[in-house]
Amino acid sequence: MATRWRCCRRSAVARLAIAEPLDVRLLDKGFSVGEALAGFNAAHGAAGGVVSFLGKVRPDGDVKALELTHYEPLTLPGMQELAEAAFARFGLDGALVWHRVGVMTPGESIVLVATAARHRRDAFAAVDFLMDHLKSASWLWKRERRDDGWHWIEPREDDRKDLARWQ
Amino acid sequence: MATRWRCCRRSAVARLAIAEPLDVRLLDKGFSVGEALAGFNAAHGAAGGVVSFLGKVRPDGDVKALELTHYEPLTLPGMQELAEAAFARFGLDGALVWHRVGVMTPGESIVLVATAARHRRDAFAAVDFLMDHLKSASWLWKRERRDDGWHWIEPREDDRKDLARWQ
Amino acid sequence: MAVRVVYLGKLQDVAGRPESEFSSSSGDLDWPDLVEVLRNHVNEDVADAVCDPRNKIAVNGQIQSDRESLVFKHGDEVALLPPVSGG
Amino acid sequence: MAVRVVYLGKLQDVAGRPESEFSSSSGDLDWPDLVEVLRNHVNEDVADAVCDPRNKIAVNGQIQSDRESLVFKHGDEVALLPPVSGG
Repeated sequence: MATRWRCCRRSAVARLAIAEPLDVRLLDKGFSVGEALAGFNAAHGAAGGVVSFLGKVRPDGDVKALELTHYEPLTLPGMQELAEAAFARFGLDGALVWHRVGVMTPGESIVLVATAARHRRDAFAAVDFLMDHLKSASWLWKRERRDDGWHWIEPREDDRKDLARWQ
Repeated sequence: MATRWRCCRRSAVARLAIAEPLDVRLLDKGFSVGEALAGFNAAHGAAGGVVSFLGKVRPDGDVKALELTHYEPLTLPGMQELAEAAFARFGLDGALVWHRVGVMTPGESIVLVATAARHRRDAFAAVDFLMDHLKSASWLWKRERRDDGWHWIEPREDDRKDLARWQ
Repeated sequence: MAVRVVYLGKLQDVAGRPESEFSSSSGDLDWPDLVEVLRNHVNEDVADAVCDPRNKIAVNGQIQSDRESLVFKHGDEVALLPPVSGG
Repeated sequence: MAVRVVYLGKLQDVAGRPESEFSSSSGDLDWPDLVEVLRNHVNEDVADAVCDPRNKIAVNGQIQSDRESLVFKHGDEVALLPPVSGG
């Protein structure tokens, strides 16, 4: 039985194709973080370090759901450019930049970023850079559904400061 | 067929039990990064952010293998204390600290660290802290096998500087 | 000629709809025309929002830096983009 | 009485073995005794290494801060720990 599971898992991991060096996706359904990272890791076997960040909907007070809106002609092309900028700036082996759109509930994954680099510091800095830009320089708009209905989320001053670190 | 795989994967992920809030392991065999991170993520569903670092043996020049030696009475207890320090210092929801020992070949995973926190910056800082301490303040000794035999790795000045950042 | 205006983020709420289609029989629409059309056919708040530099303008998927000299052609898609809040 | 000495990291190569066991019929072993035993029964380099403050000493899994006043008892495990290089 144990052997059978092992067989399934290995094959499953091998089946998720990750584009190299950059895999940038806008997803309208949930995704498996384990498979994504296993696939990314397999795609960059020679990298010394892989750093990832997963952002999830927090069960915050009375927040029942969160919706992310995108604008087709801008959002994905902008994310692709962002990934290319990180790739060049930090000398990465590769990057994965996945963002959910649509309605999500607490505990669901919103964003997954992973970078592979020869050295740890570059992989770290690149994830930090990507997240700061996804949060405040990507064409995405967020609103929350609370007990009294939907509320648009305003950009936060802290997010703008985080972005300024890279300029 | 597709459905059958999906079933296998889901079950496999659910099977890996992760200790909460801290899962600290010294491993003498390879491990599945995807399953570890899927398990960690599932164990901390309410955390806003999960950051991970995976360190692998780099195929560097003529390095054929790498061996990590530990000292049973000190190494794992030291890692456990380190995880507890990170947990308290960064207000984490949880942490996973896994380190391989024994002989590894290029491409194999050496170390996997993951942290879950309410906010992204805390999760980031905690992984950074854990990695700096694992590299230069944990009871592990590394040697490499090259064409002309085994060579012990000396601690690097940079690693000591990285550590000093947290004092 | 006809142009489509797409309202993103909270501008959807301001406009009370996700998009509008405006057609005109009197040739191309320039920027003052668009503001006027928004004021008369949608509402004051949207007309004000479209002039607020914090809200960006894209035409056919290209961000525009000089909105006041824009001239729209038949089939153009104009997007009104409020400050983003992603991640 | 008998004590076991464990050589970690490159001290294994210096000692030419992973561990040694020393027994004595003349009561407890103190620090100068241990250095002497290492010098006579293993080699000079290990005796020097054990005095080098960059190499740490653990007794029964506890790091010792004052090695020179150590007194070893029967069954003690003494570990010689060179600077670490993990991760």
